[in-house]
Amino acid sequence: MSTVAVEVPALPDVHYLNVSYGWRSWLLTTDHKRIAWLYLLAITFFFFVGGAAATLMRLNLIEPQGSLLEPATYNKLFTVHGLIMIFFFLAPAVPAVLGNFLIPIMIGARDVAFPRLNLLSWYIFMLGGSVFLYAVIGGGVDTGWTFYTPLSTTYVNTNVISAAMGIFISGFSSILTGLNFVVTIHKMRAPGLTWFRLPLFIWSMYAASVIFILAMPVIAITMVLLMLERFFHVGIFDPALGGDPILFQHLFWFFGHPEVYILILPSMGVISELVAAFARKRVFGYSFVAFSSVAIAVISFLVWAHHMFVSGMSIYAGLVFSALSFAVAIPSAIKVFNWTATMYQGSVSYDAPMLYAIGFIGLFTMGGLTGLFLASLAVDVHVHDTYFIVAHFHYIMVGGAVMGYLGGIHYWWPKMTGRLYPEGWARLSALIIFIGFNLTFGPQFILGYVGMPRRYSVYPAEFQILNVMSSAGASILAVGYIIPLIYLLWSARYGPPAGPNPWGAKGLEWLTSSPPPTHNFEETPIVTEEAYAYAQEEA
Amino acid sequence: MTEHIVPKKIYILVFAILIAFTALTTAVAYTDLGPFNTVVALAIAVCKASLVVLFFMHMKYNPGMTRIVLAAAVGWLAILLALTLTDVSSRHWLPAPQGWESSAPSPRPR
Amino acid sequence: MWQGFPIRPDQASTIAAGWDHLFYFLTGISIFFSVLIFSTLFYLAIRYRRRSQDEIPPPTKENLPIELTWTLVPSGLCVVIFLWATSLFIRNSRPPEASAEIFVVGKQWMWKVQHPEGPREINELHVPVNRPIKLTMTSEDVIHDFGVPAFRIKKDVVPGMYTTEWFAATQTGRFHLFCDQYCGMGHSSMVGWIIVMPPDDYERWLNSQVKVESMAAAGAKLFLQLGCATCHVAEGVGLGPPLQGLFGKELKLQNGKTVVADDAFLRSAILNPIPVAGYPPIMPTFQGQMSEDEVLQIIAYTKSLATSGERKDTKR
Amino acid sequence: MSEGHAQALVAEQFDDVEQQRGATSLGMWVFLATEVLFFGGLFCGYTLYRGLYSSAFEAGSHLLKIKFGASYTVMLICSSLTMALGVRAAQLRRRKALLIFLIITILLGAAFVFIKLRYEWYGDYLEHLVPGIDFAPEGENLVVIQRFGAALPHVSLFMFLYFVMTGVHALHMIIGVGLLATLFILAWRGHFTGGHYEPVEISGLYWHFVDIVWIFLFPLLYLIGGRY
Repeated sequence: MSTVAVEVPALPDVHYLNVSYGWRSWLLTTDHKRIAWLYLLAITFFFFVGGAAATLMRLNLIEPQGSLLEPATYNKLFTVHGLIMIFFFLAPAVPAVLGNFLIPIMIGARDVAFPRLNLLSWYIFMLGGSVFLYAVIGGGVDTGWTFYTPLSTTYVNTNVISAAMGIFISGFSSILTGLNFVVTIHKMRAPGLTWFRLPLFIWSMYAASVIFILAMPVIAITMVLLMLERFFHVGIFDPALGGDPILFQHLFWFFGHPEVYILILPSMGVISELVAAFARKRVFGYSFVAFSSVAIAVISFLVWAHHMFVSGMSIYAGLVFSALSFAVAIPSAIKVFNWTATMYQGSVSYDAPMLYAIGFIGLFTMGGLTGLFLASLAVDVHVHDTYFIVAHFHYIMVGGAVMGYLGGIHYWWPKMTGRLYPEGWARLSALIIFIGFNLTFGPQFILGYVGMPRRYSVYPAEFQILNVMSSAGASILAVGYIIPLIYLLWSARYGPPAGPNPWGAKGLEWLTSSPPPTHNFEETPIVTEEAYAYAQEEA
Repeated sequence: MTEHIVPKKIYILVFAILIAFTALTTAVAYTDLGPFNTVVALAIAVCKASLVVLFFMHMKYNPGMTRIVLAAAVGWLAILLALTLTDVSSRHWLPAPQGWESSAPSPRPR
Repeated sequence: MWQGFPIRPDQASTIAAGWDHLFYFLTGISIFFSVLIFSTLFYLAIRYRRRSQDEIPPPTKENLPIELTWTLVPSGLCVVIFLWATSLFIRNSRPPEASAEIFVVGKQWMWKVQHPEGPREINELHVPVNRPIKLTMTSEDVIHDFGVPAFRIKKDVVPGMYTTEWFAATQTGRFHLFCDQYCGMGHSSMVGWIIVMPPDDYERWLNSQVKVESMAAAGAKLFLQLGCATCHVAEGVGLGPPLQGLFGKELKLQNGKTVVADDAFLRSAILNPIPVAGYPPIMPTFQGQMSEDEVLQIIAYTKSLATSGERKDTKR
Repeated sequence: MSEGHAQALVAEQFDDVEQQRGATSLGMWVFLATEVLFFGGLFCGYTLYRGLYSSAFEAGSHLLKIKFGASYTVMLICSSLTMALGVRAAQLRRRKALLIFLIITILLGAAFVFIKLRYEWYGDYLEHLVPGIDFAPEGENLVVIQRFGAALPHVSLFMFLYFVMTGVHALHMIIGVGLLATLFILAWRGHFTGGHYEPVEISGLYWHFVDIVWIFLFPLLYLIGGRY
């Protein structure tokens, strides 16, 4: 396939978007590509709801006395922000949108293994989201996204049960999505597509799916116990009746820490694709990157109690978990080094997705390194539950996961819509997001180091200047997120047709038309080469 | 995967063993084995579960992948239990106190 | 220099300097690797920028030695950090034997402090400089967290159990005390001050407090009021074990287990009675009838009756 | 079986029957892995509290009746046998045998749930043994608790875990009975005995899994504390 588009590309006559019309053709679709769109709409909505909550919080924190919001309102806002961003935006972002759209295409299949189950997952997700929104609108919930007991079970009188129910329900959506992906990747690969010819995006989606399958049920049962305890008050987490509040934290973080890797692993997969495509190189150390995904998936389950070093947990258990937590840093470091090395002797272009990828690698590095502080027992004692933590996980989740998601959306947008977005605007917004992000969360590292606790709606005056900087950065960041919304929407209708392979990239998804036909390929592709075989081209 | 049809005899045999194990585990509950009561009960339960998995659920005749899935499930359950117990079992061990010398640098005014 | 721009917290306890060294080391590593990665990214992106649209770069060559290098070097670094941080942590978690004990009860949304000598404080803690202080903490409702940035200490205050932390202040002055564990609506107002004073000033402050009875004395009074004295009398006479010499002793329980009568055991024995071998299981529960403060007073009283000198209630 | 017939049985995303059968079975196994961890959270809580309050758990176990636990175990093992034979019948395309085995399995499962709710749980309720609703053991139950020197709140924790664990299990049974009833109707109409037996097979896997959970619940809840 030529890398230079000589003739002006045009959209194919029939593709998955125009094969049928009407709301029934969307709401009852079993086409994984259309389901990806359903998720895209839902999570975009949730992203801006969560973002609005964050905006209000940052506005409130401009002044130490926090005169904009009542403390109770502020508490509801950070709870809603956390729960929405984690369960209703980030968890489904890359897996349910890009994963759904791409996994079958990348492995040369007609659809996922269980298309109806896939649609069911979306409905379960929407049900969970609606129940959660009902909890929010009907008075909110103010326990923090962690639902720590006995605060959540006994001492707050907000909508804990319905919020927990929303999380419980949406958890099954994630489980079923993960199940679908695992089976699809195992059983549906095109002829010749061996495991070590798979794109690295598939490897990391596989790893993330494994975490979905093994971690989500634990949060589900924990939410059940939480609801029962709140309803019947039998004392399972209430020390007054012999319960152990730290048990809740164990169960929560057994899910909670792997959840972080659910959020970041898919984005790591995206970055592998982007770096390869825009450096026109096979990813350096393919097998190391592939196995590091699997290693992360496994080790992520062994580190959960580093969230609990000061919780009153046994300090000896702390030693074990600290050691294991350092172990999870290694595979992440391997990924970063390999991505960077991939550019060596490459042909690097500066298209918007690559800007996101470079941003991701740098910011994820910073997020990962600050993770070392938190895995270190002694250091964690001081920075635990301060803004240091807040900054750290936003570097991972926003600097990492969201950057990866946006990079992926830009990269595959021509495939999803068949049209190109305006490149200049895209680069501009990538730059704005990078600058705004660092301004927002960089100062928070210092804030945490000097001791400002998280989840404070008012704070001592000496912390003000850093908070003002952070809020100023947040306003830049907000602009950076709104610009893509506008130009992507515009381009979906008015952008110039992209042609099957606008980037000159390798991978099965670029062999089919843009947008692809309903069954992805006119005939089942047969794979004869490894992934990212750029150098062999036209050789 | 080729379908494998298990002879009826094997099913009946497994069933008989399961029933025998149930009787055994109930009998053990009435016998004083000290701390081994729980161990024996759990060992019997594991045997029964293995029989069900191997024969009723056809694990014996299945491809490797399902075994890996099963191993993962059991392994992760073990992780959850074992690592939680590292905390609970050692939570009340207190660190030994250390000596204290007032190496007092004279208090500096701030 | 940068007035009003906080760049580092006060270094006001014995462990703060050691903590800061490790923190600076980690910060150095983080900056080094961040700069390394960013500059490599930028360098490679510019050096190998795409010069023509149909440029085909040479194939990627795998390089095992490089892979192993950047696997093993970070691993080694992690081991170093782990060992350093862990030994520091262990050292920091061991309260000196000579610590003065002060009791803290967290409650939505205030800190209640009681000195063994009797004085009580709310959201303030007066301590003498250069003296190790051990805090024994519990909560009356939800999980709180007693954190003092200037001392680099922090520990959750959990209902239903006692957690401890210790510090020895090295500077006099006023230092922030924060609740670091989200505890409900008033979380951000659950702040207070640690007031570190020269020993003489501290003594003066202690004496200036309205003369109150010591915790042990208050405990002794409660012991009579609540009727504990009916059963917990001298050995062999009463229906319950006597308190004399009880603290720190090994007890045999009716279910055959042996426990040490420490703070945690005494607390649960009062709130959820645990039958001790040789005594009838008739003690009623005091759950809901005593506040955490009162439980602590009874414990202080029990400690004051510990016969052996090895674990005497530490006075200054 | 003709070639055309085989094609109709394969959903369009699959290439052939074999791929479809493998995917379906793997999917169910993966789902069961999820289920293991779902129950795992409860087992984790059980282990922790049993370690903390062993005598209360032993006392609590004496409040349950072994005759119920043992007969459930037997019922479930029987139903697992009939389920396995049902799958076999589907494999061998014996419609009548499949229907018979399915109905026996359904009846055993339904009997389990019925006895559990109507006799065991209702009996517990009458004895004031339901935490959160009415927990005030009296008479012989109270004597047992005192004999073990157990604190009432801790016994209540045991009873709570008992109700949640067996309750979640019973919920799975109810779902399973519903699943099998659907299969029965479809089998009546002649499905599953034409080579397309995957639904029967994976429902069987689910049913056996629920049986396994009970195999562990029985000794852990009913048989601790020594009856000697």
